Amino acid sequence: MKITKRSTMLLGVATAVLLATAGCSGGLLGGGGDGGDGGGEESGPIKLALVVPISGSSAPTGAYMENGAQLAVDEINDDGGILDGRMLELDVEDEACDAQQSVAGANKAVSNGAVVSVGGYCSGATLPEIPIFEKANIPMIIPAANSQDIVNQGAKNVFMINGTGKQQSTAALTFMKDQGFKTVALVDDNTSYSKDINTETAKQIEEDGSVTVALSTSVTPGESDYSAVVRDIMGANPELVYWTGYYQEGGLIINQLMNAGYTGKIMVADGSVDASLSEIAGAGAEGVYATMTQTPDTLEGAEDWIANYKEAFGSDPGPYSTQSYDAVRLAAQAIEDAGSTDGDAIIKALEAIDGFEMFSGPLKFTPEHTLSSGGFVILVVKDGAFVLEDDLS
Amino acid sequence: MTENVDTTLAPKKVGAPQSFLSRVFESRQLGWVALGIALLAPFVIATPYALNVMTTAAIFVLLASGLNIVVGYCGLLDLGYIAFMAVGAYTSGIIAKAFELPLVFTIPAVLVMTVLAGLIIGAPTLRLRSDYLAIVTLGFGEITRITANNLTITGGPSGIFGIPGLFEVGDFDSQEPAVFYYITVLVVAAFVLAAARLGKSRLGRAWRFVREDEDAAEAMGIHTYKVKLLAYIFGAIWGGFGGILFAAHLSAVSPQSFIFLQSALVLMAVVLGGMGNMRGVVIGALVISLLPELLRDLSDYRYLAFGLLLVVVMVFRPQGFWPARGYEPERRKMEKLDPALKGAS
Amino acid sequence: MSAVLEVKDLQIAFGGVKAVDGLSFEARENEIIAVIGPNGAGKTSAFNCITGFYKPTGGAISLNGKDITGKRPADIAAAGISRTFQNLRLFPDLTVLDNVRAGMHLYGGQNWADAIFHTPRFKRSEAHYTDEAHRWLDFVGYTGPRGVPIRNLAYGQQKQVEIARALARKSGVLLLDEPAAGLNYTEKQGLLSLCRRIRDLGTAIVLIEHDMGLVMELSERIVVMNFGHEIAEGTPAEVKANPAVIEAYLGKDEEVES
Amino acid sequence: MPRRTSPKRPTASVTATVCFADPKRILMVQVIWDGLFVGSFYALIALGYSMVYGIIKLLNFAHGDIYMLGAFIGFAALTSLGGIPATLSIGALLVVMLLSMVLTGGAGVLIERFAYRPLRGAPRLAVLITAVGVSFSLEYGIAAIAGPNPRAFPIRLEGNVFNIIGARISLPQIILILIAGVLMILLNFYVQKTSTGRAMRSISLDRNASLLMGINVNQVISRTFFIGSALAGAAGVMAGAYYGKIDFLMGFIIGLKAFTAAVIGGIGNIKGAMLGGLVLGFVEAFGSEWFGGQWRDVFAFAVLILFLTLRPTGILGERVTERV
Repeated sequence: MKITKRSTMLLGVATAVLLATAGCSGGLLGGGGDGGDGGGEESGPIKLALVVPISGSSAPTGAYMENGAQLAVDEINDDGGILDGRMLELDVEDEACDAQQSVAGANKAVSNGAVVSVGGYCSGATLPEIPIFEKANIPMIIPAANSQDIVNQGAKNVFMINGTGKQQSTAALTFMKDQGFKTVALVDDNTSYSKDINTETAKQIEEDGSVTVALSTSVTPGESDYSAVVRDIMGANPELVYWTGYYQEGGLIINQLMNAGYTGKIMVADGSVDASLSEIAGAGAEGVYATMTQTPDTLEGAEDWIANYKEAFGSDPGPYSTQSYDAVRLAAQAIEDAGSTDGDAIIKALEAIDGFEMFSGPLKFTPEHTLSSGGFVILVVKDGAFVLEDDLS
Repeated sequence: MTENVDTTLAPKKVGAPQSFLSRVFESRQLGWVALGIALLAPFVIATPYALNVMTTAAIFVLLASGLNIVVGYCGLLDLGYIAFMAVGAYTSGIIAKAFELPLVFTIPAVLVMTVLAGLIIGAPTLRLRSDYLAIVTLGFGEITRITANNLTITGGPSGIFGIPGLFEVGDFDSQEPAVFYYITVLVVAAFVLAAARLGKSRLGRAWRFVREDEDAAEAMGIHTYKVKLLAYIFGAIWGGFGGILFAAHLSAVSPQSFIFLQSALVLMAVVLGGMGNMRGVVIGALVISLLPELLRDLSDYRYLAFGLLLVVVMVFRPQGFWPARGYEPERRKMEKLDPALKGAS
Repeated sequence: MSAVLEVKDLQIAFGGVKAVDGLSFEARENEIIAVIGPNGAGKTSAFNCITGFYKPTGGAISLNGKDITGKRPADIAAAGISRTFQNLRLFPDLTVLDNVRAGMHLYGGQNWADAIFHTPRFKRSEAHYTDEAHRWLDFVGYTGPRGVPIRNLAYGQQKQVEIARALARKSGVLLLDEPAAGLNYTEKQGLLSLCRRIRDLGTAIVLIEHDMGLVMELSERIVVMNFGHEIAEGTPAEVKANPAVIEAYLGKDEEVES
Repeated sequence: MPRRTSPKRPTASVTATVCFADPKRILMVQVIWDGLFVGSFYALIALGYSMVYGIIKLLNFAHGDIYMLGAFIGFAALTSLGGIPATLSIGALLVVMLLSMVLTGGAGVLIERFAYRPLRGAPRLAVLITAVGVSFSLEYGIAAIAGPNPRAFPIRLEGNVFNIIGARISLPQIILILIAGVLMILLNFYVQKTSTGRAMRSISLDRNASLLMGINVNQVISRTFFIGSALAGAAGVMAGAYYGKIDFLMGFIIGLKAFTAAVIGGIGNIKGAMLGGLVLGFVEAFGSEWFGGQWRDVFAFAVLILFLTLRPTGILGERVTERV
C-alpha cells in the first residue's frame, strides 16, 4: 500500500485547509446558527425574500413580480425607509417553478437574513418553502400562489393576499348565473393553480345545479397547437368557455377557438389577465370576460402607478405585479407596526391589520390568513384592454 | 491489492501514467479523502442554505453514480433517467404520507417499484439501437412526469407535500439540516462505493464489454440483453434511493422536479466528469449541481453561461474532465510459466 | 474420433442473394480444418451462421450431437463454440487482461452482491480470473504489456490477445477467421505452432484463411467454397489436385502456389 | 360518447355532442385535417434532424431552438419594418421568411463549424452534450436579448374559413401547408438532382468512401446544416405568423416532437421525415381525441415506443444488416 502515506497526507492537508477557513464563517464549530435568525440584526437594511421563477417557463411572471416588488421597495426607501430610517432590500431568488430550486432559494434567503418572504408563485414550488420559512420563523406574504393546499397546510406564518381558487370560482359562478349561461366548458393548463380553479368551479357548479359542465379538460402548457381542445370545445358546444390557465396559452386557445368558428363566450381567470392576452389572441379577444381582482387598469386613480411602473421598467405591469407590490408594502407596514424584525411580532402585526389599502381593496385577514373577501370582479376586453364589466356587488 | 507492481513489462509509451498528480488521482484512498472533505465541510460553513446546497449536491452525486452504471459502464444512452428518481420519490412520498410512516420504511416498496420501472422501461427497449434508446428513454421520462401530473394519487400538478422525515428516534430528528446532510453523505458514499465496486466485478466487466462491442461480447457467451437489463435495474435502484433522499430532503415532491432538463443535467454530470470513471462522475456531479448555485447571482444569464461552458468544455475535452483510464497492474502470477509455451515466439 | 461440430447443408440468403448454399462439413476433436475460397465465397457468412450472428435460412448445425441451429450467439458460445473475427473485434478501451477476462465470463464464481460487499468468494474469483488471464496470455506467447488499453498495441499483439480471449472460453470448437491476415513471417510461424498446441488441448479448430502455405501445412482437411457452394473437401493434397478448385482460383495462381 | 367525459367528473358532460348532425364524421375529418396541419410543421423541422443525422449521425438537440431562433428573427425583422397593411401580409411574410431562412441557415453553419466540427472524432455522447449546451445557449441567449416574456407576432395571417366535408379549413392553414409542401419538394429535388444532393446521399452511406471519391465532406456537411436550419427557421416564422405567439422555449417541445417524427419515419431518410411528421400529427390528433389533450404527449411517446419496438428502422428506414 505504497500510496497510503500520500493519501493520508492529502487528507491531512484538506482537513487543515478546511479547519483554517472554519474560523471565518458560520461552521458548526464557529459562531453557529447566525444564518437562521438574521432578523435579530438591529441595523442595516431589512431584507425581504422574493423567491419567484427567474428561469424556466414561468420566468416572465417572475420578472413582473420582481418589478412590482422593487417598485414598492423603491417608493418606501425614497420615503425614508421603515423603523426609523432602515432601508428595505429585496433578496431575489430563483424558484424555477421547481421544488428543489425553491427550497434552495428559500434556504438561501433564510441564510441571507431575510425577515419576511414576499414571494411565491408556483404552488408546487411554494409548498415546500413553507416548512423552511416556518422553522426560521419568517412570515410569508404570498402574493400569487393560491392553491387551496397552501391554506390547508395551516402554517401560522403564511399569509395569502391573492384570492384563493375557491373565491375566484365563486365569483365565476355568480357571473355565470347572472348572465344566464347554461353550459360551460372548463379548461385548465394542468398547473396546480389552474387545476385548482377548474376543480373548485366544477364542484361549486355541481352543488349549485343551475349550470351544466359540458366539458372539463386540461391542456399541456408550452405548446402552440391546441386544436385538440378546440375540437373538444366545438363538439361540446358550450355557451361559455372558462379558461383557468395563463395568458400565453389562453391567447392561443382564444385565437384558435375563434378561427374554428366558435360563437359562444369566453371567460378567463386572473392568470390570463394581461395586456399580451389580446395581442396574442388578436381580434378574437374582444369581449372576453375575466375573473380578476382589481387591477391598476380598472381602479380609478391607478394611472399614476402604471406610469411609475412604466418609467421604472420600460414596460407595462403584468400578472401579479400589483400583488407583489402590495406584498412589499404590507410587509413594511407589518414590520413598522411590530416595531421590530422579530418574526412573531410581525405575524401578530399581520393578523391585526385591518383596512390596509391594497389594489384588491381594504385588507383584513381571515383566521386562515387568507383574504376575507377575494375582491374578485369581472372584467371584459374592450379595444384590446381589460375594463371593468361587473363588480359583482 | 496493489503490491507487486511490476511495470518492467510496460514500454514507456503505452505504460500507465507516472506523474505525481496522476498517481494521486489514481490513488485508491482518494474516495476516503473526498468523503472526509464532505464530512468536514459543515464545520466550515453550516448556514441552512449551504447545507441545503450541499445536500442537494450529494443527492445529485448519487443520481450521477447510478446513471454512470447505465451510460458510463454499459454505454446505454438514457435521456430519461430522472424518471427513476421520480418513481422512488413518489413511491416513498405516497406511502409514507398515507401510512404516516418514516421514510426508511418505504425502502422495500421503493426497491420493488424501481426494479419494476427498470424492467418496464428496459425490457422492450434494450434491443434497440443506441440512438433509438435515447429517444425512447426520453419518451419514458416525459411519460412518467406527465402521468404524475395527471393522476390524483400523485397529487396532480402540486404533487405531494408534508412528507414525513427519514426517521425519528426520541429527540433525534433526522430532518435537522446538519443531521440530514450527514445521513445523505453517508448513504451516497455507500452507493458510490457500491457502484464503483460493481464496475470492477464480473458484471461490471460484462457491462463494459457490451459498451465496447456488443457482438464480440455476445460471442463470449455474454447475454447482452440480460446484462443491459441488469445495468438498467441497478441504475433504477440508485435513482430510486436518490428519490427517497429527495423526498425526505424537500418534504415535497412535484412533477416540475422531473422535467427533461433534470435528466439532461445528470447526463451532463456523467459525461463532463468522464464516463465510466466513478471519481470523475462524482466531480462532474458536484460541478453541475454547484455551478448553477454559484452562478445564481447571474440570474438571467446563468443557463446561458452554463450552456456556453458545456460547449467549450466538450470542444476542448470531449472525454470529460477525468476519463476512465483503463490501466491496471501488470501483476503476473508468480508461478512457473507453462512449460508448453517455452519457445513459442 | 467423433465429430464435435457438424454442419449439414447450411444455407443463408440476404434478400435473394444466397451467400451460403449447401455447406456441409464436420470437425472432430484434435483436428484442424480449413475453409478456403476466393473473397465473397461465403466463408465468413458461414461462420456467422454457425456462431448465431446470422440466422441460417436452411440446413442444420449441431454441436456434440445437440442441434444449435438458429440459437442466439451467447447460447452457442455457452454450448461450446468460441471464435475470433475477421477484423479484430476486441474491446479497444479495455486492458489486455480485461479483454482476456471476457472469455471467462461463463466461469461465474461471483454475483453482484459479492462484488458490492467484496466477499472472500469475490476476491477468490477475481484472483482466479486474473491468474487464468495471465495463463492464457502466456499460452499464446503474448509478451506485451498487460495492464494497458489494448488499442495502443501492435496489430500482431492484438491478434494474439483475441485468440487468448477465445481460448479462455475453453470451448471444444474454435473458429478462427483469417488468423494470419496482416501477420509477418515470424508471427505466422508463431501462429502455426500455437494452432498445433491448441489442437493438442483437444480442441477442434476451424479456420478461414487465405494464406495457402499456412493452410496446406496446418490443416488436416480442407473445405473449399465458391459463390456460396461447397466445391471440394479433402486432404490438402486432394484439394490441391482438384480441377474445380484450380478453376475457382484461376488468376490467383500465385496464392495457391505460395 | 364516453371519451368526452372529463376524468374528474364523469357524470356532468353528456349533453355535448347531440347538437351536430353527424358529429362523428365531422370530427374525424377535422381530426385528420388538424393532424395534417400540425404534421407539416413537424415534418419541416424533422427534416433538419433527419438530414443531419443521416450525414454525421448526430442528434442535433439544438435543432428545435433553431426553429425558435427563426421565429425571433422574423419577429425582429417585422418589428423593424413597422406597420404592414394586412393586404401585404403574405408578401411580407414570404420576404421575412426568406431572410429568416438565410440567417438561421447561417446560424446552423456556424454552430456546426464551432461546436460540432471540432468534436467529429469524439465519443457520440460528448457531441450530444455539446448539442444540449448549444440548445441552452440559444434559448437563454434569446431570453437575455429579447426578454423572457412571450411576444405577440407583428403580423397575423387571417383569411376565410372553408367548410369542406365538415372540416373547418382556413386560408392561412392552406397557405402554410402549401409553403411547407413547396419547401419539401424543392428539398427533395435538391437532394435527388444536384451534385451536392448526391454528395449528401453518398456521405450518409459511407463517409470514408466519399472522402476517397473526392467529395468535400466539410462543405457538404455545412450545406446540410444550412438547409436543415433554414427549413426550421421557415417553420419558426410560419408558426409565429399563424399562432401569433413566440417565446424562447417554444422550440423545446416541438423539437422533441420533430425528433420523434424523424425516428418514426426512419431517421436519416428525407421522405421518412416528411412522412413521420404527418404520421405523428395524426397520431397526436387522434390520441388527444381519444384520451384527452393532457394525455397527448403520453400517447405520442407511447406510440413511438411501440413503433420502435416493433419496427425499429422507422417506416421508410432500410433494414441494415450489420456485418460482424
